[in-house]
Amino acid sequence: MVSLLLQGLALGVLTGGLYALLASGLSLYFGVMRVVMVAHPAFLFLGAYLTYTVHTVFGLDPFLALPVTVPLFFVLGVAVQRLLIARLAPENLAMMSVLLTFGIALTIEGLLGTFYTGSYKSVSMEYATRSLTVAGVHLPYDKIIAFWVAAITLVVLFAVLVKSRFGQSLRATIQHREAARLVGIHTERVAGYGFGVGLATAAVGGTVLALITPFFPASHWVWIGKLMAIIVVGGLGSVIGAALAAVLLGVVEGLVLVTVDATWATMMFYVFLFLALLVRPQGFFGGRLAHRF
Amino acid sequence: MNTVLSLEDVEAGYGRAALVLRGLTVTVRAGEVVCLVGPNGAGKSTALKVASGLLTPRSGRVLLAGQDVTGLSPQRLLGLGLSHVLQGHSVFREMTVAENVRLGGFTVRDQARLNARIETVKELFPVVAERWGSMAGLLSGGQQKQVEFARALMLEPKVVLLDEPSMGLDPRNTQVVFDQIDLMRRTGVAVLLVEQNARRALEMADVGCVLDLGRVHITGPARELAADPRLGKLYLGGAPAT
Amino acid sequence: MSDTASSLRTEGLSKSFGGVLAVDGATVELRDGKINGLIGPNGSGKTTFFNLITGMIKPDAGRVLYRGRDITRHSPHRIAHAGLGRTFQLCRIFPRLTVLENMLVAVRRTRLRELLAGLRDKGEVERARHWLRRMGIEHLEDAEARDLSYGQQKLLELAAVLMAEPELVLLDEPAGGVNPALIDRIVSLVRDLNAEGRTFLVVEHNMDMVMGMCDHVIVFDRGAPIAEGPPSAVREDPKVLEAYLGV
Amino acid sequence: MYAAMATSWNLLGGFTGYVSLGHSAFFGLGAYGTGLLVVRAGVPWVVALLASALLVTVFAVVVGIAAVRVRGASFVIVSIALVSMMNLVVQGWRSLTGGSTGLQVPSPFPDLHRGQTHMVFFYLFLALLALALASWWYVSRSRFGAGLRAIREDEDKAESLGVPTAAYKVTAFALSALFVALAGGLYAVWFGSLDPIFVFSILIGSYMVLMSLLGGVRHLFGPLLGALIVAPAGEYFLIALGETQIHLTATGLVLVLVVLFMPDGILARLTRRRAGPSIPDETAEQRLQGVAQ
Amino acid sequence: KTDEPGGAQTPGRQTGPVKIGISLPLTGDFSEPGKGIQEGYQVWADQVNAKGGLLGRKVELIFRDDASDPNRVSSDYESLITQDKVNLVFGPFSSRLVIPAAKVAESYNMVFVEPAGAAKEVFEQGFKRLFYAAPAIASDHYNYLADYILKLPADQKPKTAAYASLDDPFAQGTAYGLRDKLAAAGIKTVVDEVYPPETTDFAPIAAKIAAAKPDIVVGGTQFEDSVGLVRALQELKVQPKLAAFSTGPTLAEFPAAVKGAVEHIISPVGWSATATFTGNQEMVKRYKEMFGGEANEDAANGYTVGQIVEAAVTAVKCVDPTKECQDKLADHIRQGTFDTVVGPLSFDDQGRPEQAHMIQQYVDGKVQIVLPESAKTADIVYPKKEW
Ligand SMILES: Nc1ncnc2c1ncn2[C@@H]1O[C@H](COP(=O)(O)OP(=O)(O)OP(=O)(O)O)[C@@H](O)[C@H]1O
Ligand SMILES: Nc1ncnc2c1ncn2[C@@H]1O[C@H](COP(=O)(O)OP(=O)(O)OP(=O)(O)O)[C@@H](O)[C@H]1O
Ligand SMILES: CC(C)C[C@H](N)C(=O)O
Ligand SMILES: [Mg+2]
Ligand SMILES: [Mg+2]
Repeated sequence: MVSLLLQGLALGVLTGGLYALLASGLSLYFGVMRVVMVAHPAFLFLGAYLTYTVHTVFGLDPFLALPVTVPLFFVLGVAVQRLLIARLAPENLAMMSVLLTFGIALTIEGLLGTFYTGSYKSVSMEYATRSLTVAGVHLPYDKIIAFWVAAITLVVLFAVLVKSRFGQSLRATIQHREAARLVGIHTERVAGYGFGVGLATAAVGGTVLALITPFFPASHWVWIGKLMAIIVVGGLGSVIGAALAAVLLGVVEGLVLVTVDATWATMMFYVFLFLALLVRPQGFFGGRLAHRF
Repeated sequence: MNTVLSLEDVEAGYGRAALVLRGLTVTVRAGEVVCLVGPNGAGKSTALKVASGLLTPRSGRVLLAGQDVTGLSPQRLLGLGLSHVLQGHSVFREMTVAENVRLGGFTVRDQARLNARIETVKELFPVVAERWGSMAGLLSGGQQKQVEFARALMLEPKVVLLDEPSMGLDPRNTQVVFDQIDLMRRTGVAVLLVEQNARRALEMADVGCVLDLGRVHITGPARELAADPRLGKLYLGGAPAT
Repeated sequence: MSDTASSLRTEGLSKSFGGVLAVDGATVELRDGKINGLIGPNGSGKTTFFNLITGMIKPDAGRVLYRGRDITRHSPHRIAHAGLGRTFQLCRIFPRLTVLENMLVAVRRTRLRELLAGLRDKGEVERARHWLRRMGIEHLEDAEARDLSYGQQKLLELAAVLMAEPELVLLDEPAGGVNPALIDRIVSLVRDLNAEGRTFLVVEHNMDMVMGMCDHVIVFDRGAPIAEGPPSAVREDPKVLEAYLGV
Repeated sequence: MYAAMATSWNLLGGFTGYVSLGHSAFFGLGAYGTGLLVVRAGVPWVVALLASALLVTVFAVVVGIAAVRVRGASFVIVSIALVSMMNLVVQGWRSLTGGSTGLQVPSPFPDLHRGQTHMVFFYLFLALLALALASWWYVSRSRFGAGLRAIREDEDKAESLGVPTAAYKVTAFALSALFVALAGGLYAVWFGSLDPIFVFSILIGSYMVLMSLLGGVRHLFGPLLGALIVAPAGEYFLIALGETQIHLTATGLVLVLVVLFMPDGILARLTRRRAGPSIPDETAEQRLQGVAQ
Repeated sequence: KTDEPGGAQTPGRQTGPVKIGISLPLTGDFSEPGKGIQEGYQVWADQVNAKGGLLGRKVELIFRDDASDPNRVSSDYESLITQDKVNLVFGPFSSRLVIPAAKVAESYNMVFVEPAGAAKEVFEQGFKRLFYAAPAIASDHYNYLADYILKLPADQKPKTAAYASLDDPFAQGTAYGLRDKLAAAGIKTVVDEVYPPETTDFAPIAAKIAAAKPDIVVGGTQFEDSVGLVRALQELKVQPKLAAFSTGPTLAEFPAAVKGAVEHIISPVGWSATATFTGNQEMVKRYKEMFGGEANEDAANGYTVGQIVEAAVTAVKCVDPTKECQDKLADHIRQGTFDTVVGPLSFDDQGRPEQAHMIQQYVDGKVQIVLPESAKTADIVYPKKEW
């Protein structure tokens, strides 16, 4: 029993790392742009499919797809922001963005279904099925890889947001667009790049996802609820909060899975969501901003 | 004195709605404070937005230091020495005071110069120094205004547009702001000021313009305007009864 | 509790945000039926004080008593029903509702019958028009509120607050950003309303207005009153001179 | 049926501006509630329908108390979570609900043949639509409705004017849930088979939103019009583009276009009386006088 | 009731083509198998028409796409029957869609032979005209495997078993069918997990199984989860003597998805490309001509539906949508035995087929039929090699 719990805990931490990566983009859009990006998981799977293509057509390691997909997604993000999001009226941006991105998600799903058909695809690498055994606890390599990729991406992301000139101008743009223009920031460009960075995380996330789970065009629906729950629990818009919440929920899920069952484990996400709302509507780690939006 | 900033026969409005500015002409010279007064909704703020490039006029021209800058982006105008403090609150709420002020010098790459400016600004506005690490959005209304002011002065601008800078400021801070304006004038900066605290503003300004419905109705030396009884009744309010 | 003519009393009201003590043990008593002024330097906690009184934020300590009743921690709408009305420092109206609808939102009681009553209840509309007329904006009743000029919006906000027939009206910088001619009008309105028996508490930085209009002035510094009295006295108080007037 | 649901949705969305993608939760609960009462308790279907709608309303009040504490984007997320959660509960609670096998509800009119049954239900849905429309109309004219609109514009301000915002929001939430639950219950007896995955689908919820938005959320007949357009359009895409998943893309793109170009809906487009501000232009002289008075 | 469809037969219609209405999930969750079934139907229609049609009339298939949506599947059949006035209907894919579809067919008195509604619930609805055109219902899929296991000598016989199943009537049905038989024979159930379709991470389930160290592992799976489970079991170093999964391993993508771990995985299968049952080789050949690829189980099931209906129609000599004719067809199907590409089929009163699925196993990377003895192409390997 103890070893089972340990195993659940270890897996939870690793999975939580992945969740953190997947949720970080969402948190970013919201934190810096007040956009609820329902299409994020759809982009994740678009990334997964591209990885699949690179892997099957060129026979490359999935991670070698990143130099292609990351810039591609960045550009895509810039385009989505500049061409679509930027046209929304600011008064009800949060609401309208949900619907807009919902439309985008459907569009992507439809396109994936058309080009790749509805069947399952998966990318499996030899190293992805082996595992490291520490003190009787098995740590699958694919999860370890996912965890580290997630961690590195998050650290880079965070550094960019907090420290770089770009991060500063991004935040300034969100908070007061006119004032940002008046200090010399190219606000449209910056907002576009911000979105691009968010989508770039989806490219990384997609690759990792492709490696550890099979997928089909409608797979993204499953993730919306989970990721949304994570970012609310973490405090909307807080990238760090989302990361912490992701690990927390990953662990809870893992433990509940090994002790109770899968239905309850998934349910934990929503239980925590409602708990978070009742106890701290701004999220466990959220700032003051949360409940204003 | 040479003209630094001028709006010539500007027509402008928002979206497809009716015009707000209908043929506005205003001129500001170096070392001069021009004060725009007028009722709420007259188009004063709109005039400043046109001048700083936030809003592109539908017709007319904007000249900065003799150069036609109509339609240029605020970023470009900033480079040409123009600075604009918006009406209301425009601090970056979720950033610290420090970050706000630093962003004022966003276009400055020279760290030493930036740091020197920061010191100067901190001296001018003690609150800024005191609350250096706080989130700007948590400051009181008046404190935020001072942060904005500090931010705008980071670049040592040659032309400053101020939109109701004293709004919400307590008397002491209002004095600080007016002293600053005076200081800028003396160092040769041109100031285009919008104020509802009209009597006070006209007292210190060089030129006054009465703006209503998108046009300048009366222009003249500020002190004379202040004394104009007709104007007093319509725009400046009666002397407060005691 | 004394049975003095006090409509509103606060006792040791405190609120801190993170490290900042915004309101620090403020004990204040308003003069009933008078125009009370509240002045103080930027950041001295005036707006926070308003928010505490009206229940928009919950105090860390202290009590708010209205007509002897403890209303601390009541929800804002209950406090509004008790007879307190307020305006906001940065004028807040409902931008996409018409001027008349803005007026009709104000609710005094929550009896079911009233709620279900038609919006265009004759009596209510008449009352709304009455207030709009007094503000001089009755010709705008069908305009969407966002299309009004800032000054007109300020008047609308005040009118809507008055719709609920509050006994105590809290105004946060009614003159801020308002053109001087309009300030005169607001001053005379406040005077008239006061003559009709309404108590006022006005936060304002426009000294001419405060000194000219108020019967009683309270001076805040660092979250607590440092002086109070009639305008003439307050103006001479050295503490006030030092903390606020800055001369 | 869709028209009735969209109109019900609009009782919440149109007035308060709270966009709920989760109304299919109430649809599903209404359906399952009715179905279970008929199947397990042997209650006559009319009674079951009303009883379950009532239960759902009570449930909505409880959920509403938690859900309306958060605004804007968080609310959307919570509503999505609600659907996923209900889906899990119904699937997981196999002994009561039949889990993923679904629930089979006997037809209430075994003697009528199908065409006639359809007619009966057509009129029932029509009646429900009429009821929902009437409620919307009534609310829109009441002070309650004015309060709800005020909440949409500025919640804190409304509160300070004495509007008990929390109670209002929960009431609107519950009211709109009531109608959706009725629709769900009718669906259960009409259609006969309930499958958790389809009954608790975010797509149904988002169709309600799409219809309302397309038609115009501020108009009585907006959602109805939207439903009349969206439902056949969906069919059309399916038939015209069939075979592949491109029809999803088409639906997605329509959603994107609506959000971008007609955020206020078709009716708002058609009925817009004026382009500019609603205030007549005054002349300078009038203004001067106005100020001087 | 004269407005009943088909009630007023005009002589002209009896000479037109035989219209067969079918709704299938061509898009949405079940789109892959849905397409397979469609191809099976098409191959059948093509061959029937080449032979001169049904009762001398050409067969015309009318397809609708229900997008895997049960609302749509019923309105599709509704309109096929009332608007298109089809002579016959064939079933859709998946138990989830079969039930609502059968309801409609039943209320119009149409015979409803379906290729893919295997869950036991399908047959508990009191349908009188529904028949499942495959060897066995879900809970009987593993019957041959159960027999095999129970006949093993005591020292080889597994003592413990772990079950993990997707929350889906069909997938669960298969796993529980086996579980109940083994449990009755004293093989202990040490893990019995049900996971919702949203599940993407199988490691914790595998961890539970690992902790219980079962002798055999049985998965009631579809595709995605079968892959996920295999990988997770591998990672957590669970090494059972036997691993069986429903559906997943029968799909062509499976070996690529799990790589080497595929070896010796077992699953029930209702059809084999190499079997020599009536018409099977012709079907395989024609399929290749028409669609290029290899036929699969789904296509075979579709084809089977055609074969059964064809036999019935030929026997009773009518294809009208009238109650009399459809009743005759139903009675015939209920009583007869039909030679099909999946072998001879007969049905009980609820429409359940009374045969059993074969058991396939990956041996040296190839799919082989290992049970029953009579149909086997290779010997079953037990215990399996480690993955
Ligand atoms: N962003 C905007 N979109 C549409 N209309 C606007 C916008 N900003 C201002 N207006 C309108 O333009 C007119 C002039 O506004 P402006 O802000 O220039 O007035 P102002 O003179 O600065 O008034 P105040 O003294 O109240 O600040 C007003 O009628 C206002 O409603
Ligand atoms: N929500 C908040 N979170 C954190 N700090 C706050 C918050 N609101 C106010 N403060 C702090 O509380 C103090 C008092 O603010 P308040 O707005 O009450 O001042 P004020 O007297 O109204 O000033 P002003 O005259 O400038 O409007 C300020 O230092 C401010 O930074
Ligand atoms: C054998 C399979 C085709 C059965 C199908 N998966 C069902 O749900 O019934
Ligand atoms: Mg202005
Ligand atoms: Mg204040």
